[in-house]
Amino acid sequence: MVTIEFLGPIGRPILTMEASTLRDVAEALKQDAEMAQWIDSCAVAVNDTLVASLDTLLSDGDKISLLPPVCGG
Amino acid sequence: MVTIEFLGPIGRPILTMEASTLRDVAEALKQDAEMAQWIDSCAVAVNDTLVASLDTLLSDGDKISLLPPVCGG
Amino acid sequence: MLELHDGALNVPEILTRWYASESASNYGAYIPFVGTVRDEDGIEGLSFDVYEPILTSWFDAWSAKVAPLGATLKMAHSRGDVLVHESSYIAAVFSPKRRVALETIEQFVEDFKASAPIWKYDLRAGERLYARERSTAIAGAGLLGSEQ
Amino acid sequence: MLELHDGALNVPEILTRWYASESASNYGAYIPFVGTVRDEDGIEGLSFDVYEPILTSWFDAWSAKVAPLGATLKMAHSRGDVLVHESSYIAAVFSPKRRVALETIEQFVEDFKASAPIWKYDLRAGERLYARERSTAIAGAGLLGSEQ
Repeated sequence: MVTIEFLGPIGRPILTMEASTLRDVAEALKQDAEMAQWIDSCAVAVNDTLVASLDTLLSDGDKISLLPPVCGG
Repeated sequence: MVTIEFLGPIGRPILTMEASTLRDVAEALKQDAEMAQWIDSCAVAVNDTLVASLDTLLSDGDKISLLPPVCGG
Repeated sequence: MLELHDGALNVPEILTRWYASESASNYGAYIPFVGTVRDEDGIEGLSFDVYEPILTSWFDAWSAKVAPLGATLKMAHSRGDVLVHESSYIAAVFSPKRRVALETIEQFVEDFKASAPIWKYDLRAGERLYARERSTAIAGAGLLGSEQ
Repeated sequence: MLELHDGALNVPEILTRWYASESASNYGAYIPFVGTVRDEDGIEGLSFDVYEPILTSWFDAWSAKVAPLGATLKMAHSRGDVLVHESSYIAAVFSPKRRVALETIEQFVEDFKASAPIWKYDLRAGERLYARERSTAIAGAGLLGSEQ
């Protein structure tokens, strides 16, 4: 099981699912109508490190974070 | 009569002389051995405005200032 | 040093404390950038969410990047509500010479705007509204929607 | 606003006073640059001569130049002796947005270094020695020696 957290304005509770790569997470979230508006603008971190490949391997207990567009300052 | 003041490290007292243009001041200071080390590195102001021509006309009471290389901060 | 504060920043306290903390470090230049909430479009203020783990690693990476230049970075940011004319952000650089400090503060502030995991909301009539049109997608965003 | 102080600057007092003075002006960015005397080459400190009339007109010209950008400048500088680890110079810009502030502080500080009528001396063993090799001739220097 991995956990998926939705940061900032996405405002969804943490999700847990079975996934062996980030591609599995992508497939699941694409079926989620509520996520459609966010998916193309979010960066993704695994265990608090930003990642750049859908082939990123996931292990039991990993934390995936979705980071929508930012505006600090 | 105009007055000539030597700013910062030049460390000379104010000079007064007759001069109708800045060229007259230049001629006088070039004869002054003590000024030789400064003359090529000084900017010149007339009445506290920097000037760029030796043909600058001078009037009675004008103040000419010599500004050696600067280093504020 | 990275510090997060609930609500508006006490700018005099922070600028003074940072200055004092480096007073014996032989830095020749200290440049703080102070960001203050502007009164515009009728907002009452702004509100911020901060994701601290990634903000900390972003800040630590910047500190490591400027260390070979002899520079030190500090940053403070607000969490929660900050009203108009209050300050929510201070970034600062100390360095031996001015050129490094001037170049670093610009790059650090610009990358902060583009990358730091902080989300901004307008406060209007008691509501907290995500400032989406003023926000920037982080480099690499869209991975989950890509056909990669 | 341009202010000259005898001896070292009280940096916390100045940064705080300037911040407070513009707290209702709706500026989004405040960037002070603080210059501090470094302990190097065995100096005890630095000493400064300032020629105020031309410094004032230089500062006023800069203020007029940045006014159309909505920016405001402030500057403080020491006269006389400033010991190592004390500060002698603060330049600051306030502007509505960050880009103008970041670009202005850099250009203002660099032009200050090249043009402001201030002379620096090393303090060593009670002597005041003109720092000629670190000084810059003002643009247009050498007029009196030219064959123009």
